[in-house]
Amino acid sequence: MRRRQVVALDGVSLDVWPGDRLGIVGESGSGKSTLARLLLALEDPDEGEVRFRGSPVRASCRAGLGALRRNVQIVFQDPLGSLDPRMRVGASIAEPLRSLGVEGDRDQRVAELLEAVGLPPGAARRYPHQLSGGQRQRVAIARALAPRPSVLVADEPVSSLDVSVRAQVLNLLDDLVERYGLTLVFISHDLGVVRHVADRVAVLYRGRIVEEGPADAVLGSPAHPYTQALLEAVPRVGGAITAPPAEACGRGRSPAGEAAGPLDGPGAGCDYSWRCPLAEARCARERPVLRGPGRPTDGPAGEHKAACHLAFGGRMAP
Amino acid sequence: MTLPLGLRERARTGVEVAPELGASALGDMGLARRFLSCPAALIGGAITGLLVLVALVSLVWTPFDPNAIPQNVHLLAGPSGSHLLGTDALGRDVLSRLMAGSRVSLYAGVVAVVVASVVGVPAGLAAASLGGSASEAIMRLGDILFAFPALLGATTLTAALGASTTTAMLAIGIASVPYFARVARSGALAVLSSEYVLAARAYGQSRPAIVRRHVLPNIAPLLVVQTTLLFSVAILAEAALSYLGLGTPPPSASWGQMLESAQATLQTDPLLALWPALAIALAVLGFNLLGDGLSDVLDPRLRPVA
Amino acid sequence: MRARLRRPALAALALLAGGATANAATANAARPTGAARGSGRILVVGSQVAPPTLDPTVNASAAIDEVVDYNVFQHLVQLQPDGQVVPVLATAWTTSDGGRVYTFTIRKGVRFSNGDPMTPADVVFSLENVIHHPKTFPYAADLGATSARVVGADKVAVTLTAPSWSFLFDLASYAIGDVLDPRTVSRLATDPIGTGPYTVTGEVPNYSVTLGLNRYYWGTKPGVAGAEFRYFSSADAEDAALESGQIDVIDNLASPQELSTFRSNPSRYVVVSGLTNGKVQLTINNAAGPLSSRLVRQAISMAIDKKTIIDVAAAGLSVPIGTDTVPSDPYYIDLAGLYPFDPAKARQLLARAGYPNGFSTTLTLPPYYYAQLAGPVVQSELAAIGIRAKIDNVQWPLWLSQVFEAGDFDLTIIDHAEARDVANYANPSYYWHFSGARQVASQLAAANAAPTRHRWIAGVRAVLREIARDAVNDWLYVMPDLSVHLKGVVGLPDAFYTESFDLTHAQFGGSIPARLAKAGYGTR
Amino acid sequence: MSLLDVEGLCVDLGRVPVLSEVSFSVGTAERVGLIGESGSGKSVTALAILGLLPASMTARGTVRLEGEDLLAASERRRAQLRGDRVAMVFQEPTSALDPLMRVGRQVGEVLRIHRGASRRQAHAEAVRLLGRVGFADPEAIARAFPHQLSGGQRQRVVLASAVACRPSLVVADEPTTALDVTVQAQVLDLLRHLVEESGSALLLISHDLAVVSSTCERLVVLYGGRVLELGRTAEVLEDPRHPYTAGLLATAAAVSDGSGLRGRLPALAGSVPSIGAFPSGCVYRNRCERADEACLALPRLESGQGDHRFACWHPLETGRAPEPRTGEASQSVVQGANRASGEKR
Amino acid sequence: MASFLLRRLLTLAASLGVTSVAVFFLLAVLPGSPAAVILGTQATPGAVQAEKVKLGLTAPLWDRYGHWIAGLLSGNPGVSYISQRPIGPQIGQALSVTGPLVGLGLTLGLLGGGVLGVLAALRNRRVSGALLSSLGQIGLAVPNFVAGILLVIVVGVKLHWLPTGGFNGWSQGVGPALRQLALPALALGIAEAAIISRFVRSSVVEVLQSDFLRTARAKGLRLGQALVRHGLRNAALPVVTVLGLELAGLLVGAIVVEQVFNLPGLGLLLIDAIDNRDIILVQDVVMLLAGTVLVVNTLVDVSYRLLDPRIGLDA
Repeated sequence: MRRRQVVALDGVSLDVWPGDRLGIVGESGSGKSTLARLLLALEDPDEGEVRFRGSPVRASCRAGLGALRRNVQIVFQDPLGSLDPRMRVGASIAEPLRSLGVEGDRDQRVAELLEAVGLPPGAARRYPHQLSGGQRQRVAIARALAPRPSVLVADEPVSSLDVSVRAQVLNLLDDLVERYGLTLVFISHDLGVVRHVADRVAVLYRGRIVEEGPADAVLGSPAHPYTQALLEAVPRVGGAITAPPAEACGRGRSPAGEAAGPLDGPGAGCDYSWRCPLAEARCARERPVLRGPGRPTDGPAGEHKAACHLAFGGRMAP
Repeated sequence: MTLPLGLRERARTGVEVAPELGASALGDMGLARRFLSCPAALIGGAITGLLVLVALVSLVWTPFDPNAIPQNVHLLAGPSGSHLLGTDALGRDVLSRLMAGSRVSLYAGVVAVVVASVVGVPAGLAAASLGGSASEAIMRLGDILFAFPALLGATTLTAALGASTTTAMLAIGIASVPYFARVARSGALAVLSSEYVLAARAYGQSRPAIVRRHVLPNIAPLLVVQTTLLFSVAILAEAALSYLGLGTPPPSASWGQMLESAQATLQTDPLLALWPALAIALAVLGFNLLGDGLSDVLDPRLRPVA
Repeated sequence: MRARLRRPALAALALLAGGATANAATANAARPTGAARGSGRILVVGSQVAPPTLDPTVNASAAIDEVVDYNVFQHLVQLQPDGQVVPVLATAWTTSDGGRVYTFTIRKGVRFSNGDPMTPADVVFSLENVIHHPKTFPYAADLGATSARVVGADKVAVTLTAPSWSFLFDLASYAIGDVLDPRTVSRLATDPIGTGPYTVTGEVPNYSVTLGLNRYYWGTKPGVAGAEFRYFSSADAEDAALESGQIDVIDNLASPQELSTFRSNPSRYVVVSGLTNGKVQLTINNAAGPLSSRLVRQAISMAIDKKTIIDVAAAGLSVPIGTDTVPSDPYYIDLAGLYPFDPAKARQLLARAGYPNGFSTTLTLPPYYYAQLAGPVVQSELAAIGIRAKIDNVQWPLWLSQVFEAGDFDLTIIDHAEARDVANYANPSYYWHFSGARQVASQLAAANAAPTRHRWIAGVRAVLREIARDAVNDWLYVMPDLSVHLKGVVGLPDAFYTESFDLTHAQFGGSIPARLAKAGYGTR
Repeated sequence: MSLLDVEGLCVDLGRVPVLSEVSFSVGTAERVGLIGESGSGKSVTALAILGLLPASMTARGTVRLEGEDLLAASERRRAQLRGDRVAMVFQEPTSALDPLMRVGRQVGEVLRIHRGASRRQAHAEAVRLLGRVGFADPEAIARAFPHQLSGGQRQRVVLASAVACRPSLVVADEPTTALDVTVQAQVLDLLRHLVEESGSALLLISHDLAVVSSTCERLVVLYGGRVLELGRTAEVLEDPRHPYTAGLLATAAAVSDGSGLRGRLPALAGSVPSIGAFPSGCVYRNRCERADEACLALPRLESGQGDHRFACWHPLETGRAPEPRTGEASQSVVQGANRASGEKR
Repeated sequence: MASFLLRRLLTLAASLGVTSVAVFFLLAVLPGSPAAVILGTQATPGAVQAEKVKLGLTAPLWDRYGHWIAGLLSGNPGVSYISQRPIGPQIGQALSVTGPLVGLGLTLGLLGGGVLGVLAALRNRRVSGALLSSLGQIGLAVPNFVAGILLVIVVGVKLHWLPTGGFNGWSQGVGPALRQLALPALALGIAEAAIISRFVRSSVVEVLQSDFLRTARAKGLRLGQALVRHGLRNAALPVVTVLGLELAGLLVGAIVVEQVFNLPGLGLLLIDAIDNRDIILVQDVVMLLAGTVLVVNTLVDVSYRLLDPRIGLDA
């Protein structure tokens, strides 16, 4: 039997510092949700490790997980799917307190949390399907905040919400991060949204980080052609469409401009090379490393880095 | 021995889902209101409710002693003022026996459900949460059990334990284990793959706690539906097995027994067979309708994968 | 209890099928295409239990004898429906050595259905076959012979272990008397070869056995072109088949309650309700707790109203008996009045036995209709005197192994179908555990050795009285045999004292010769 | 006479109104965008135009395509028009294709139905169309099953079959919502080229103001089953009169704007009610900060400049910028080629 | 593909193995022995023992199991304890009745259930649809033997169209044989149609709500055309998956229907064998029934993958 090995993430190294607001951007299949699960130790990596406050954590090893579970919480994309439909909102929010053994008056804590996410106290008695999408997402956020985590991972938290509600939830997240001094990892396919909550941005393409750095640098002057294509493809109100150049697309290969998932990436070279309008011969041969301007190898943390032979001083257009 | 009727279907298709459009308009109706607005559930509920009522009443009162054979034997009397449905070949009051028979039918359902769910649900949950080869092994064992003619199981059990309603329903319960296991597994898989379980894992809930607090409450509607349907299966099976001498022994009044003994006088007294046949068909219809209705009434969002 | 192993409650599966047949008499008169026509019609007999094999020497199933005995295999002597033992393959016999040796003159010119001539050596082979396989040849013990040998050109002498007044009856009644063709015994299971008027021409297991005419038959050819036994898993299907003309005869209705349909149409059906040798009895385990008390057993006998039982289980078509004998027995004695129905007296007896409040016991029922019908009545009547009987229904093999072999039971209801089987009371390990068995054994041995038939009868009657007084079992009634056939079928037997459904004289239409009528063929 | 005239279209689900008095028109070869959030009735509008409403819904009013009233037409007639004169592109390319049928046959099917093409002709034309929507190896794609294609490829297949008969109107219901942003851009691009090439008009339905405004010449804003505002794209963007439009515009602009960085986003208050739960009178009044007693009455569509119309008792003044409810960031609402920046704060 | 088939075959073999062990040992503990049945009430303890030795019932269980399995694998199902006849021809004869009966029942069930189910789906949420559904409900509530008896009354007795029971073999010609099987097959088919119609209904309802059907209609197909061209194929897929389950139900149903119509098929053979404790015959028939269900389930599994291009055979 021919089993294809699915590599969702490949050689990703990422540091999140206390107080960070890290945005992770990627299209479907780029591995961003896998990354979220790894960060929460819901899955174990095949290689490498996730360290929390310096100690490695593994999903399969309950012992070392305590601190992570208490400190790192997640908000998912679909607020309806992430709330137990048979549990009242109050009970859902209290669940983490119960399972993590948090002491104190749970009812009071639930009330506090509801207030914090801008829901009336009466919401505790309702079922998820009795709430609107935005309200549900507020409940999911309240539940994530219940054990007073220090890190909040938000995996596409607003992409299933109505446009007119989206901004409210983003603002709420922004407020809460501020108010509780949270470290935020914000995962989204939408550059526009990421921009509003993140200080630092990492761009994922086919399971690899292709560009990383301060948000203004990465989004203001993208160094990787993929990032650039992403930015250009975002439709603007009243703007024209800027489609990335279409490629020849045949069966089995991905169509132009679409990440076909991590299934059948090319072997040695840059994963983006076959779509890249600037690709050179060596792009297909040699995989570029993530590097900053100037230095040939890894730069200091927080520096703008890109995995492209042509970035920073290459022949890439600004 | 028409064994697994509705169960077969449910095991594969799971709960029917209301069409997407309009779901929000019907929105937040309470359970009771949804029940009342569902004709199948309403009719099924009424029939089964009547059945339970008759069974309860028969505990304290029946027109005559259903089992006593009167001294001055009045055999095969037609319906009359004192015997509303007549008497049987031994002179016993048919109405009283019909009433007492409802107890046997309900008891049959209870035994079958208890056996099937006590074994099937944990097996299905285990298959869903263990995954991999353990799951495969459990489900293949279910296939084997399923392929095994229930008739043979009933024969063996009866030979080993003696003919009784309990023995017969033990066999039916065992034969129904794969259905409960399948439903429990597919429901549990749907729940386990949900984001709220992922979230629960993220806040450190243990596997048993997830099964207890999330999986079980969420698959409960499926199991309730399954249970209702198994009741109808059990009633049919009890009747069939009683014919075969593998079910309820005489003189206990059971509908199957009554049919069995009525067949000898079918030509002269067809009514004697008609009553239990009608009772069986009605009860089966009632439980089937209730099951169908409940599957619409109870949470329509959760559907098993598979 | 060997006889009439009717398909048990299984038959009932065909619920309501009877309703289907209510009007079938007028419908569907078409005959099955399978029946051959040509020279004449085939007689189709409906029955309930198919023979597991056609070899009567290896299996005790009555269904085998129903088909092959008298029809395919013949005996030296056979039993007529009137109860007479008549010579068939023998022409005459003599006794010697104080009744220990029987010498038969073998009929000449008889051929087996494959053309082989029947010789005295074949007769000896057949009898020796029984003698040498006493454990696996059914009823071998009843032969009671030690050897058979050819004595002269046409004579065979059989030496008995002890003088017996029932040797000829046994030889006539059971398959132990079948004369086989030694060259064909290996194929008996599917291709039984005998000297009878018919020979097996086809079989669909569990469905039908077809008999064709034996070209070499020595006697008068039957008045039918052949016969087919068709087996029905459901009584209703069987009734429907008769009503729609697919079969001509039903050999023994599954339940007397079916009778009403046929009785209501006497212009079309002939109902034959004859008695059999069967004694339907409440067998009591004489070794089980309270039941070991004679007073208790007598109380039980008085608690049970035989008339009710006969009404319920035999549609009133039987007579009560009070001991182990039926009216056709030479030694018949009517003891039905010994324990009249008297619940009050029964309760007193029970109290005298030390059970004023009764006791609990189990009534194990085999899956046969009479037991299923009589069981609840017995239960109810016992309850009236304080004996709480729990009914336990068992399958037939289980009844055999649990009740019959292991003797693990309290009460059971069963038809003891074998004729003249009072010897069972001489067997101390027989399943009812009769404590006086040894005494009865010596009494019976003495009776059998009696020099005259009269003394023999008197001796057996003494035993019958003895076991009745002891209330070893509660004998309920004589098993009736209820057959139905279409009006045009004649020459069928009137009574059924063997398992054979004797079709030797069957014919369509015409009249029955007076000789046969006198012997009990087709007078009803 | 316009190509498509929707007049007083009402759709009810049982007794619950889903669409109320919806009127707009689409001119020949014109691209019109229909903006709406969940519950606005935008998909129902599309289905009503095509005559594909589920049996549980009933439609009133008129929908004229090239002068022919579709609502009054027989089902047979509507079937004749569907795929031929009016084609539809659905949101989910994954489920919109028959999973058991090869792609080529599905594309060619519409020609077999309306043009009586033979199997062979249909196949040849399907391959040609697949080439036209950008497949390099259309023969291979034609032989593929839908599951073998990526989401973007499937949507191209759907587009190919939509334009096969050169319909006069293509209705596209959220055609790119399920796609990645880079693919979305390409598909929108392709869609525009295709309708231009075949001279079709386009009714583009989306929740995304950016998508619609970058593609369409005119906009219709739908909320709670009613048209709140409609007009030329430039006019609506430049001069939104309905508070809802203005708020939506502010939010969308802030999110999609390439230059802004972290900061509070202008947000609309409240949440979108579910179908049947919208308030009486002005459907937006429970979220609108300008609402007062006047809004208890249903506002009519008022004419603004040109064919710019809006339904509001308290419209924003013309030329005024939409008011952000919150937000420290100073951002241009509209930018790019089309224009004039409405400055907020 | 090959590896999937191999894996499926291995699973099947393992299932059959486990089933054979279960069948054998379950029957081994079944009280009552064929020896006792053969000897009936003439038995003495010594005679029963002698009969058991003769039948080979005294050998160790595992030896008997091995012997039985070895026989089965070499195509020899053994010799009946009771009739002392080879079992192969008996089963073959019974199969020549039960096989066509089940086949016809399934065909009727599929046809009737298909039509009824599609109609009920098209009339979903309307009175006529509810009526069609309740027709199915009644089909479910009336056991198939009762249905069979009703058929006997109406078609056989009142209308005289078809024979009421019995089966005289295929040698009488295909026409008469089919006539004899018609009512039993119908009795089986009615209950089956009721069950299948419910599957079909829910499957078609789902398809009717599917996007691709809407797309097909948007292309200009009317509902009926779209259903024929796209809907039914898709709706049939989930129905295929239940065929294995249904076959098991039909085989059990056939046992009952054979009783009602007095057909010499596997059901009669099995029940008689159980009654007689003809254990080896029971083993063979049960293995045949269970094996058929397992094999058909495997075939359904494989064919489902062949029918649905979305599911690779690699998975």
